[in-house]
This record gives sequence, structure tokens and C-alpha cells, in this order.
Amino acid sequence: MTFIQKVWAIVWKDITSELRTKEMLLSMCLFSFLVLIVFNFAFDTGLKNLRENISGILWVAFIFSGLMGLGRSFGVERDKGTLYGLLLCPISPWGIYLGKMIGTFIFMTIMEIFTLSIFTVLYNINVIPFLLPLGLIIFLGTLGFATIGTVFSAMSATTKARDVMLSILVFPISAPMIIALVKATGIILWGGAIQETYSWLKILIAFDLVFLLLAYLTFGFIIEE
Amino acid sequence: MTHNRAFLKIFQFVTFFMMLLALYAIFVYAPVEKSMGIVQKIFYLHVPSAFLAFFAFFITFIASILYLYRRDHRWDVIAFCSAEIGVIFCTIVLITGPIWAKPIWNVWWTWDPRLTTTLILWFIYVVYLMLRSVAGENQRSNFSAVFGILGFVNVPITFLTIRLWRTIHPLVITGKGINISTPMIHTLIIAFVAFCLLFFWLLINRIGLEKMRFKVEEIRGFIEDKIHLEHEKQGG
Amino acid sequence: MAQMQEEDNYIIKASGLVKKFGFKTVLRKIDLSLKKGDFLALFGPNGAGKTTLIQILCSLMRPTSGNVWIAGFDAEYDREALHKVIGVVSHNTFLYNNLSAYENLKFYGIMYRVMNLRERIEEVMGLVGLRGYMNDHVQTFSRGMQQRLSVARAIIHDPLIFFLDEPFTGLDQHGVEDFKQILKKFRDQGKTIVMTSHDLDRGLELCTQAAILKSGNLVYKEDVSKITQDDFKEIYFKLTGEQTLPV
Amino acid sequence: MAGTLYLFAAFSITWFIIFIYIFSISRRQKTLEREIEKISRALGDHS
Repeated sequence: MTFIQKVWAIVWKDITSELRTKEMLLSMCLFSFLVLIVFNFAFDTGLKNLRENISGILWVAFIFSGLMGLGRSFGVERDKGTLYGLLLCPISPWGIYLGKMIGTFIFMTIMEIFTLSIFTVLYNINVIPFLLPLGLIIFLGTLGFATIGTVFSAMSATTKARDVMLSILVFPISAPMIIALVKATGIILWGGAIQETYSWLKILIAFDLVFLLLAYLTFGFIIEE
Repeated sequence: MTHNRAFLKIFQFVTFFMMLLALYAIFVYAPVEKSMGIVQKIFYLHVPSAFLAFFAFFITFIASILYLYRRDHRWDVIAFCSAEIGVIFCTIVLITGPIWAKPIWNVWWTWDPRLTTTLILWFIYVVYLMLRSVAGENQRSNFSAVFGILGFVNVPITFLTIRLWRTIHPLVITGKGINISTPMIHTLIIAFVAFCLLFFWLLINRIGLEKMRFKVEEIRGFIEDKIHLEHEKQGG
Repeated sequence: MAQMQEEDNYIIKASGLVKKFGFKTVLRKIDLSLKKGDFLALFGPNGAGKTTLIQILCSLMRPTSGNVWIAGFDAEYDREALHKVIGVVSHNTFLYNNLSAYENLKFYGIMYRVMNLRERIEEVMGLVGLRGYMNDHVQTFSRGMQQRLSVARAIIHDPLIFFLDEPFTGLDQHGVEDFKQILKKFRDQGKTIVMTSHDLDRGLELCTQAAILKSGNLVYKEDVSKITQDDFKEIYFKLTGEQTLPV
Repeated sequence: MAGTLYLFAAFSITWFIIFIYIFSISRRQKTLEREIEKISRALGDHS
């Protein structure tokens, strides 16, 4: 059980540290807000076919602001020099990975709750009736994104051109996940039953599990020098 | 050394000969396909390249796993060289595909599963090469090995997803399911063998180049060491 | 067999350490062994590989070839167990700026699974003379105070072995004196210490053994009791080819 | 006729890419060989 305690300690210190400044959370929320507004200009709201694009807009907002959080996940540790302190702790690489991943997941969830409420108002779509299936899809998507994102955050933290590198590492790998997310969200927002999204949910679950397993197997190689 | 050289020479000659034979087969031996006309001959370039691109990335995948398992930098070199050649073949696939599609389907591109997956595959390995150039020397091999594994595992998931997303384009089926005549099959086999030989010839040469670069760097490091030590002696 | 028994006495043992960054060799075949209670000061000019050596010894970095055993643990396979018995202080404090001193120590305390954490934190804070600053955020601390807190962080789990990488950097005169007192205490408690330093005077004052690292080679190692400070300095200048004391 | 044009484009681009690649490999190889030669000559002078 000490393993869980240690993982939780990493999550706790990331969250406490972030809540002191709120720098990252605020910029993530603000950014997704902006994405919603910009897309509103880009696709004229008056048009009837907006509904087809709407789940795409939502996920673009989630993913782009999620990337901001990811970049900082290991980036800050690297910049402030605390990364070595963390690596010196008697915990397996997998523990460090989990701690960081859960932290990112929580930050993203907070941002997504905020974005979803803004979205409800700006795009005039009541999400309350779909909250349960939508929540499940967002959970799976955020988990998958945090899973691969944390691996690449650790990788890009030590490379040149860190932020650019992070996005070009994340996007090709997350392509299937993004397709599944947009499709499933679209079905739900259209008023479809959850049964219709099963094939997409299966892909999401498979994606999450496969990459969690791969992260477990390979994370040690990423943080060693 | 000389034994190797001789082997390479023969290999090179055979490759060259097979390429010429393939060209002959494609343009002279193979008949013109009835419904698509002469454009169909692109097929003989396109299909072997697609197979080899995929094969190259598979080599990268296996070599990456072996590198992490054994920590032998030779596997890393193989993974890298294979990925680079894979990108070359994948680029050929992505260029010849639309050139074929334009007169046949009347569009350059469709978001068909096969096409989209190939495009994403190409992206993944371009990013792989990029990652190698930006990562620090100390971590380059580990990073690229991990990315080589993640990227390859991602491919089947991507394909399944996109197939679910865009149900298979009917034109692809007519495109693949044409009644191929025996000379066409012969031509395809010859082209296939020729491209495989080309691939391995490129791979051997690329690996040789990388090994040579290693040697030169090693010698350079060695000389620097010597200079350093001599300097030290003079200092002391 | 005799050699095996001898090996058992060593708490730190490194053999044939080579580290290459790409094709640049930073460490060349370094052998190092220390007994319990030894205090080794590593001197050397910039770029001699001191930091790399320390990082390999505390298994933050993997050597290109060679092996490291710390307190009987193989650095390649027993990283977790090894990390439990070592404490590291470097010019980098490893502290989280937005957290208070107490929270920082609590975090590391949980990571090292320290029992009676609250009392232990109070104890180490008293040791480094920061008892009154428990709930202040680290970002409000001066450089010297941060370094002291960093020492508290490093000793929270009462390690057997200390690795100190340029610990005096950024400390004022007062801080250096306090830090030396702490080090003296550890030495007298029989902890094993490896320290790198630029500063010949301060380093020599405390250590039991002194070594010189020059472009990746361990060129000199001697018991301090067998040599005077001035002699050592002369040897240092001779071996490294430096004209003045490094800054 | 248009078909021939497409066919020609596809083949020429493919060969172009492959030859550029082969060319770049051989050029890099030449550079390295020259370097080795330079080093061995320098070593010869030295001893």
C-alpha cells in the first residue's frame, strides 16, 4: 500500500503546488474558452449543420488546452530542477508515471468541466440529459490522452523545441482516439442511445489499455539517462 | 572485408538487373488493363512500395524491442536505418497513390482507411526521425525505441478505427478486385522481387554508412583523447 | 576469496566506470571504493566529470560500462533499495517553490516512507536551524535557507551515505559554517560521504580522503592525514595544470 | 493520352526519390571516406 501512498504523494504535491498559483489551470481554461469562441466565428453559428461539427469543436478545445497542461507536467520539474529529486526517490518509474498521469488527468478534468459549461451556454446545447454517457466518453478520452501524453511529456521535456515536439509526438499517435471520441460524442449530442457508441467505446477502452500497458513497460527507459 | 565487398557488388548487380527486368515486364510484357487503361501500370510500383514501407516499419518495431531488451546499439542503428528507408517507400506510396487515383477515381485523395492509415503511418515515422534529431545523445536511442514501439502498435488500432469511421470505399474494391491476368501476376511478382532487393540493398548500404560514421567518430574521439593525455603529460 | 572478503567492507564500490555522451568520453575507467565512515572530497577543474560521477554513483545516470554497488545494492537492478540509503545534496535544491518547507519535507518523507513523519520533520528542521520557518513557502527563502532546507530534505530518511555535489555553491559565509557543522556531525556519526567541490580549503578541512579528477580520470587519491593542505594544493596545481584556485 | 502522362509522372517521381536517396547516401559515404583518409594521413605524418 505504500506504493499507492507514494503515487498519491506525487499527485498531492502537484495539485497543491498548482492550486497555490493556479497559473496552469487558468491558462488551460482560458485557452479552451478562446477555442470555443474562435470556432464560433469560423463556423457560422447560424448554419444548420453546426451540430455535425460541434463534437469536433469540443474535442479540439479539450485537446489543445490539455496539451498546455501536459507540456508543464514534466517541463516544470525539469526547469526547476526537481526532476532529479523525484527520480532519486525510492519509487519505481511506473509510480512516477502514474503520479504524473493522474495529476494531468485531474487538471484536464477540471478544465473540461469548465469548458463544457461554457460550451452549453455559447452553443446553446443542453448537455444535462446526456451527462452520464458524455461523462463516460470524456473520461475514457481524457484517460487515453493523459496516458500517452505523460509518456511524451517526459520525452519532450529533455529535447530541444519542447512544446512543438510534444504536439507532434502526441497527434499522430492519438489519431484513432480522436476519431473515436469525436464520433462517439457526436452520436450522444445528437440524442443517440449509448448502445450506438459501443463500437467506439470499445476502441477507446482498447486504446487506453494498450497504451497504459506500453507505458508500464517502457517508462523506465524514458527517464533514465 | 573483401569477401563482403564482393558480395555487395554481386548483390548490387542482381538488384540492378532485376530493376531493369521489372521495367521491361511492366512496360512491355504486361498487357494494358482494359477498364483503367495504361494508368493501371502504376500499380506495379505502388503495391510493392506499400508492402516494403510496412515491412520496414515492422523491422524498426522489432529492432526497437530488441534494443531495449539487449541494449546493443546495433539494433538501434538497424531500427533507425529501416525507419528512414521506410519513410522513403511510404512517400512513394503516398505520391503514386493519388497519381493513380486522379484518373481512376477522379479525385486525388479519399479518406479511405487504407489511405488514411498510410498517411498517419508516414507521419509517425517522420516524427520518429525528427525525434532522433532533437533528442540528446544520451537519450536518443531509448526515446526513439520507445516511440518506434508505440507508433507501430498504434497502426492496427488506427486502421480498425478508420475502417469503422469511413466504411470501405467501393472504388477500392473494384480497384483491388480487378481480374488480374497471368502476365500481370508475373509482372507483379518480378516488380516485387526487384523492390525487395532494392530495399535490402538500400538497407545494407545505409547501415554500412551509419557504421562508418560511428567508426570515424570513434577514431576522432580516440585522437582527441590522445591529444588530451599528451597535453596532460606536458602539463605535468 | 580474500578479495571477496575485502569487498564486503566497502560500502561504495565502483569498478571500471566509463561514461560516454555520444562519442565524447566523460569518464574513463574509474575505480573507486570507500569504506564505511570515509569522507571523500573530489576535486577537479570544470568539465572533469565530477557531477557525472556523482550522478552515476547515485544511479541517476547509467554508466556506458562498469558497475556500481552501494551498500551491497547493485545500481543497475536495485535502484529503489539503493535510493533508500542515500541522500543527495546538490547546488540544485530539488525543492518545490510553491510548497511550504513543511510540505516539501512531508512529500519527500512519504516518498521515503519515514515513520513518525511530523516529529522527524521538526527534528531535521531544528538540525538545519529552520525550525521557525516551517510554514513559509520556499520561494520566500533566501538561497542560503533553501540550501539548508535542501539538507533537511536529504537527511529526512536518515541515509547511510551522502552525495554532495558542490554543496557550498550559493551559500553565504554563515551558511557555509553551519553546513560544515552539519557535515562534521555526520562524519562523526560514521556516515559515508562523497563530496565534489571547487573549494580546496573548505573541502580539505572536513574530509578524510581527497581525490582529484582530471578529464575523466581519477588521477590522485590519498588519505588526508598523510598529506598537508599545502602539499595537496601543490599536487592539485601540478596535476590539473591550473594556475589559480578554481572559482 | 492523359493516362500516359500520369504513368510517366508516377514513374519519374518514384525513380527521382530513390535516386536522390542513393545519391545522398553515396555522398555522405564519400565525405566519410575522405575524412578517414585525412585522419590516416595525419597519423602517418605524426609517426
